[in-house]
Amino acid sequence: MTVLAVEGLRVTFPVRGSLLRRSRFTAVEDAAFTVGENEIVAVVGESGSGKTTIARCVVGLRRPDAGVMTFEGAPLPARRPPELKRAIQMVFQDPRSSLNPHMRVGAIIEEAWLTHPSVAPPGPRADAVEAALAGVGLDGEAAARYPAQLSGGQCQRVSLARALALSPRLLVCDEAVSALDVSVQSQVLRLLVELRATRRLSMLFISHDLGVVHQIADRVVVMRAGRIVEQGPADTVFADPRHEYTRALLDAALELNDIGMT
Amino acid sequence: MLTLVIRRLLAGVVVLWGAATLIFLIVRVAPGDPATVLLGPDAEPAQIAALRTRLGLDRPILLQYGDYLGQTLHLDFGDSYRLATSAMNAVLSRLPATIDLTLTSAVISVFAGLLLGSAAGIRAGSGQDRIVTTLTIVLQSFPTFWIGIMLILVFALGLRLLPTSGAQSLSSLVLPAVTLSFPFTAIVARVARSGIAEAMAEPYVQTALSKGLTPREVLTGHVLRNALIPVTTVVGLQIGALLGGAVVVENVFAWPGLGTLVVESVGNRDYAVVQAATLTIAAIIVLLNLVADLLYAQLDPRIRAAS
Amino acid sequence: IGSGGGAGRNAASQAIVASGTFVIDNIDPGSAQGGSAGKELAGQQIYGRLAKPDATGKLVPDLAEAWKPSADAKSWDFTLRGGLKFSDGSPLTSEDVVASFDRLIDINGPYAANYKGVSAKAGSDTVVTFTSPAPDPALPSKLTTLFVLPSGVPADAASYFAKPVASGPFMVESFTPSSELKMVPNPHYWGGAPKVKSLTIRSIPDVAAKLAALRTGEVDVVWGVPDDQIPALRSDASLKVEAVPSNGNFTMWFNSGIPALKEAKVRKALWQAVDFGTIIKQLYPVTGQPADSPLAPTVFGYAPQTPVAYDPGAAKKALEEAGYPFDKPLRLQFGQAQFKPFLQAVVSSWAKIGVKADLLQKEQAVFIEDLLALKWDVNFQLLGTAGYDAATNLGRLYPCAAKRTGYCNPDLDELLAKAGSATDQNERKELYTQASKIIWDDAVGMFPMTSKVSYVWNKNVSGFTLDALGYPDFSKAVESGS
Amino acid sequence: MPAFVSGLVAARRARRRSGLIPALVIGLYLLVAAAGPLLIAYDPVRTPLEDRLLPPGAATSSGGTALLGTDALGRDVFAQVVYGARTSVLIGLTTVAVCLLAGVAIGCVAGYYRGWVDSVLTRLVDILQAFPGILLAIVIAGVFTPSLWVIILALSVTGWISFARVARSVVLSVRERHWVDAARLIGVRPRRLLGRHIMPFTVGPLVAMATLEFALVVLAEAGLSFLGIGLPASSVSWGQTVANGKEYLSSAWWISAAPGLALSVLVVSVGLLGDTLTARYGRARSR
Amino acid sequence: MNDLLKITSLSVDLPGPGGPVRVIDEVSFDVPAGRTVGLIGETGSGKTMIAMSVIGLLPEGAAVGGAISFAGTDLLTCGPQRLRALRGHEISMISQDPMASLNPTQRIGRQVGEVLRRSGAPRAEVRDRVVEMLDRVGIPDAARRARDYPHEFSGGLRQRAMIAMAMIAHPSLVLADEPTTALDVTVQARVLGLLRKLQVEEGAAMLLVSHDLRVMSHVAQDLVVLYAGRVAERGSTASVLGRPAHPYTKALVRSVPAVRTKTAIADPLPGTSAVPARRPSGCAFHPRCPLATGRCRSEIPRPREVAPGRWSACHEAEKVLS
Ligand SMILES: Nc1ncnc2c1ncn2[C@@H]1O[C@H](COP(=O)(O)OP(=O)(O)OP(=O)(O)O)[C@@H](O)[C@H]1O
Ligand SMILES: Nc1ncnc2c1ncn2[C@@H]1O[C@H](COP(=O)(O)OP(=O)(O)OP(=O)(O)O)[C@@H](O)[C@H]1O
Ligand SMILES: [Mg+2]
Ligand SMILES: [Mg+2]
Repeated sequence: MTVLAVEGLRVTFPVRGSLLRRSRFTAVEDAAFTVGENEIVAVVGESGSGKTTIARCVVGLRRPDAGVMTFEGAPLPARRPPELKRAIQMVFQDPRSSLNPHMRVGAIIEEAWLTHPSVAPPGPRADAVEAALAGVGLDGEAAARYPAQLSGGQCQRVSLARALALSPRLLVCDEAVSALDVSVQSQVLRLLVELRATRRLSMLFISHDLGVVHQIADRVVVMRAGRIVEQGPADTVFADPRHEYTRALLDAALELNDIGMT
Repeated sequence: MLTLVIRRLLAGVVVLWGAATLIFLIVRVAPGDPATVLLGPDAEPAQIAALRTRLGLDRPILLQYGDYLGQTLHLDFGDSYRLATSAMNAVLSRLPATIDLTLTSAVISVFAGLLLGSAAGIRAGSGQDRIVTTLTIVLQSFPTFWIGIMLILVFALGLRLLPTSGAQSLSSLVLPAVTLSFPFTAIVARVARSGIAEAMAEPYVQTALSKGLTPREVLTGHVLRNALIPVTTVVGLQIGALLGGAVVVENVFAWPGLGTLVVESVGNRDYAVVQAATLTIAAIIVLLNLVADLLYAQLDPRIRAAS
Repeated sequence: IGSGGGAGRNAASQAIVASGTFVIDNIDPGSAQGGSAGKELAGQQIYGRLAKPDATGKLVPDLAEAWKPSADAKSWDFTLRGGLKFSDGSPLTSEDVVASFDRLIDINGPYAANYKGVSAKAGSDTVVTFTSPAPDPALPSKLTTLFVLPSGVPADAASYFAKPVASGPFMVESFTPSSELKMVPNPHYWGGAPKVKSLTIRSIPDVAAKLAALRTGEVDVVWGVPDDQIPALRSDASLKVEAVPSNGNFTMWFNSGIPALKEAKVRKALWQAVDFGTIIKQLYPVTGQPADSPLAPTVFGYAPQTPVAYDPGAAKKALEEAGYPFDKPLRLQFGQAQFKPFLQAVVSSWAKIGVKADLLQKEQAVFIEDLLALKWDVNFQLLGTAGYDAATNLGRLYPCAAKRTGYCNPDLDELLAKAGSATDQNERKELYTQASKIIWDDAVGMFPMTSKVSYVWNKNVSGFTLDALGYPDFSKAVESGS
Repeated sequence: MPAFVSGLVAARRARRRSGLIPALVIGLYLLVAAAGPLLIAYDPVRTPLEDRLLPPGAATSSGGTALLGTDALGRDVFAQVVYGARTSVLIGLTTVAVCLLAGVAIGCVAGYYRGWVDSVLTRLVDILQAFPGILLAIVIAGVFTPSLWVIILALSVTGWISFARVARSVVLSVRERHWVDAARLIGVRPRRLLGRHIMPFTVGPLVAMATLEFALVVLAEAGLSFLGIGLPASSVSWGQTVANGKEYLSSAWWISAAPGLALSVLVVSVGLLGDTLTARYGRARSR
Repeated sequence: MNDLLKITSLSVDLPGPGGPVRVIDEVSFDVPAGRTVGLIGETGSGKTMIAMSVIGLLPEGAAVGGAISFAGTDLLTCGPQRLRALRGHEISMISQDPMASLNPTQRIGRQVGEVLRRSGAPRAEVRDRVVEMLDRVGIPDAARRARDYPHEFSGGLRQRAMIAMAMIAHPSLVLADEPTTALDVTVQARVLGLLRKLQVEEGAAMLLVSHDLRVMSHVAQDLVVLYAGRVAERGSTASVLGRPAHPYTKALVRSVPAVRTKTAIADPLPGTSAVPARRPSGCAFHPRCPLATGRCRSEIPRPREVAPGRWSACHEAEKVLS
């Protein structure tokens, strides 16, 4: 079953033009892809190719200019009811700026249940928060801390915990591991893969690190200048790229040259 | 660039219309009838009524507003009955003195402010910075009339160096301009300081230093121009504020400026002059802001390109 | 301390700079604006009048050398001096006087109200006849506000007054409204061109700055100086100080229309409750003098009354007996900041016997409006008497119909009406004496103080006449340098 | 008051020692403003004329000592300084509070909703800024019967602008932060979004701004009093006392000097504190 | 060996909220002439601070210990004038953020040629050399683009301009702080290639700072691995990456995923990386180390030569190597 289907997506931004003409810049043009149940779909492409823009449309932070998005078979309305909002969550790139520095971790997680009492777990809140934190491998003691007192990797886990607290069915990760040091990166990646298995999550995974994408994605969507140039199962795309841009991307990507140079 | 100019001019027209409307409203809402004030306590009701008719004050407010806008478009604000001249003439007769005072103190302030601001901003957080910053606060903290009177007592009465009041010679400009420049210098210094301190923290300063430039070369070659960007805006805004906001200083030094004209005219319900004077000031301020914006764009190529 | 210094005045310049209390907004003598002292001051330097008051309030000839009423006092003949000329050299004739008068009526300013039904006619080149429907013995006094312009100046002539043709001692050199009026001698002035090269009247609003300018020699003559400044100026050897009695009294009307102040007894008691003697001695040691009449001594019709002695005990008792509402504060309104200390002292006196008062300083526009609408309980004004004649004060302000004070007394009305039309000066004087007594005894208001005008000037200036109203005459002034 | 208290708290936290002294001085003023009138008897209505213009330290007719001399009506200058503190601080705080509330509300709305709301408000600010602030204050204070509230209104008319500007720019930058997006995603309502996720970030710069504004307001009130369009005659404020003494600067200097000094020390302290806070909270450009 | 740059026991203390923090602790390594040395470590490990110590632009309040000798001159004691003479001419720098490191209000050409202009070269000559240099770093239509402002350049072009600026006076040492981190993969590859090519042509030595092992493996000849302000290990790139002598390096190498082949997600190291401000006692890495012993908790391991040309700061280096 497809969880998310996107068709003919088009997003433009106004740019300051001349006096009378307000010209618009097309950031995403005619994008179409699907995310199946329990599937991880990766979006790759160079900077400015429109990856984030697509993600924001999917979660409803931005209204597309054109296109249809279907969630679990039903089209996503422009104004999403709480239930639909809840079902699609997102994790952002910058682990620090995705948490309000003035709120304690516990409050950050609880806030999700405040607005969606239907998915709030029964029992005392403190226990629920502790359980949510445990779900992402954090100590319950972290609930009393402020984001500034956590490391980047821990912050990213809190973001995850907040998103997961609403039991979403689709999780959008926009460069969710890019800002982390490699030694921490694998911690978070591990967690994502585990979560997919335990909570039957579908994921839209945006990244520019082809190595990471290869490790985690089932399918890959390649974007360039707002258009999808190629998509397919990860193995196929990596082994046999069809589009020359995909090839260029793969060629440019450095491997760890463990022979080194002398 | 041309687009920017046109856009700003259009915005300026809107602002002036708003300003004209605002001042019209304030003046009409105010208690106190111009005809009564003009004629004094001894006038008879019939006389007051006649004068009201002549001043057009008995017409419906919307008609008055329409007339007023029409007049304003022609730069004709009607006659001042108090000054027995056209309101615009009254304003024009005060404008030169106002501009002299404003420009002189602006020049003093910009010069002194940049000097102080550079001294502080170049080594943000140092003792030198703290001294200058404190100094600017002190400069700003004394009531201008107090400073003015003290300067008169010292330089005019005590040392007999400068005249106390009036606008007869260049020397009579010194004391009011200096008095007025006290708070203005402080503002310029603070903005320049933060601009320079901010620019000093930019990576391109590191780049310049890594090329072997001396701190002075970095300041003049790389920092000052970037720091000037916020300063131009503030100077643009503040020169405007000086135009009519120098009332207190004008009062102390009997300087025949626009500010005093407004104060007197408000007291006398001399609507025509209040409107002419405030709108002239508003127009100059809008113009100055436009100039500041353009200068800003000239200083910052990014903005120039964006427009 | 000498004069001059760095202040930029050339010692032998023969230029006089004066700075008084009045702001000169406007030098059109007929303009709609009424009662502007600044305009009056300027007018007297620039324009001639038929007659003018001297320092004692007596009318003396100016452009007219003589005037006399008809038998029924319904018409007055003024005879002009021979050979009068305007500053541009053209002759000044009775036609010009008539035109100036007609212009005044035409503009319908506040002075026009003084001349209800009066018309002017030129008899010959040198004779002007003013005719009024009723006998008007005060007409010559009233006419001191008629400044003579050449005929043909329209009512609406803003640009003309940038450089008007003068009939007085000086002509305008330059004029910045409410800032500076610079004048030079009128060569055709009938009394001979003034000897100084120029006369500048400058407005310096700040007292400290004004006195500093006087001491540095930038300004030669200053008047309306606060009393507290005078001792220091007196000790300055280069300065001269003098105070001239004015024709103005501090006048503090009670609003007799409100219940609390209806009774004369209450009003009198409130008067008794204020220690005016001490207040005047402390605050106005130079320019104050306890008043003994609603009118100043220099005014025609003045007659001394029994002083009201300070007696807080009696006052309190009287108020209690009359059931005065002590809990309700009186609204004491005034317009000019300089009187605030005086009024604060008055309020303080009242407070001592439990009378409450709110001191309300009102902005000019609001003050006048509220004054006329009687929106006050006690009103303070420094009330001058135009033309030095009781008619323009008592006759104008105290009849019931004037609706100025809330006080209405048919007996007083009758007296004032009679006085207004009587032709015999002695009879008029007697009638005003009786009227004054009623006003005083009924305490229509408190009349605590007659004020003087203080002048301070550099010793090297002389020959100018100090004026009771603050309108000094500089036509004979000389400046001898330092 | 809250702005001020949190200002003090923030100042205490400031590591720079220079922030501490001004905070103490300001605390002293607040104490004097609050408690001073309870300790010192002063009746602005009473004018013991026999005591007028006494120099500092002189004995009064009622047997007391005029610590800072007396004014032209014989009233004690020291008492006026103490009572004036209350008025000046009250005007300063109220005006700043009014400006702060209006400015924050307007700035946040403009910054959060952007679009036409923002355009209209920006234009309104432009219009108000086309007049020199003090001139507008003069027009308003001159036009209405003087009262504490008219003065506060007159000073607030343009005072809110700088707050709105700062609030708007902070909101504009904060609303782009990911935690705001994240909150929106979990369905947080706009009001809570503003109140919990955006507005707290305006506090720092605004407190810094408020201290600067406070100083300007106190000075502006003194300026209006000087021009004779300040407070009603019955109130005691530093501005009034300074203005009352303007004629006596060379003879009875203490009338203006005492409240003037009190005013300047407060303004300097507030300014220094504001500076410390500005340094702490960065961005808020001083205007 | 002819060591151009010799860093000996360098330590840097920076003021922190709770007193000074030793962000660089006893760091020693050399940069031989003409060679590229890579400085690698996680964020906050002190890479930038080491580069800044070399060029003498540490933040205000920094206290430096140890010695940095450059071609015989001790940079820490030689005085500002000598240091300024070296900067730009002998030692130059390419910084991390090409966006912010160029003055937005000056034209590119002017900034690139500034070093030459200051040393008194005639204008025309400066212009020619600037255009030539811009051309060499692959900026098309160099003569025209020299008159552009930085904001008119793309990220890749800006970084090229930075490289041109660093190379124009033929320095013998280039400090490159994350020169490609801000760039797209495709651009990154090209810029790295360019940097290598220029360095070889000019015969300059380079101290390359990066947290990206893949980049290092392609560009650096020697590697210095930092952990929490201390050297964890150093040696030639091939040997360090091929046979790590420190458990930290080992974990790092393991966690870099391959691109063309699908790899499993590496077993992550437990815990978070240490920051200098809260450095664990003994070996800073011990809380995350699978081999940690009691000795690791108490005794700071100093780098020692564990194999020819291999230095490791691990008590158990031998165990790791085998
Ligand atoms: N709010 C906005 N206003 C104007 N243009 C925008 C806005 N957001 C994005 N863009 C433009 O849209 C294009 C696509 O941006 P987007 O952020 O989706 O790219 P991306 O693929 O996520 O890039 P990156 O890898 O750098 O994150 C870019 O050219 C960007 O400049
Ligand atoms: N100006 C400063 N004042 C105080 N401490 C600082 C300053 N700059 C950096 N630090 C601290 O010094 C340590 C080393 O910082 P440095 O910038 O060298 O790290 P880095 O390895 O370059 O990290 P990155 O990969 O993030 O650039 C860090 O812990 C940092 O918090
Ligand atoms: Mg993106
Ligand atoms: Mg770094």
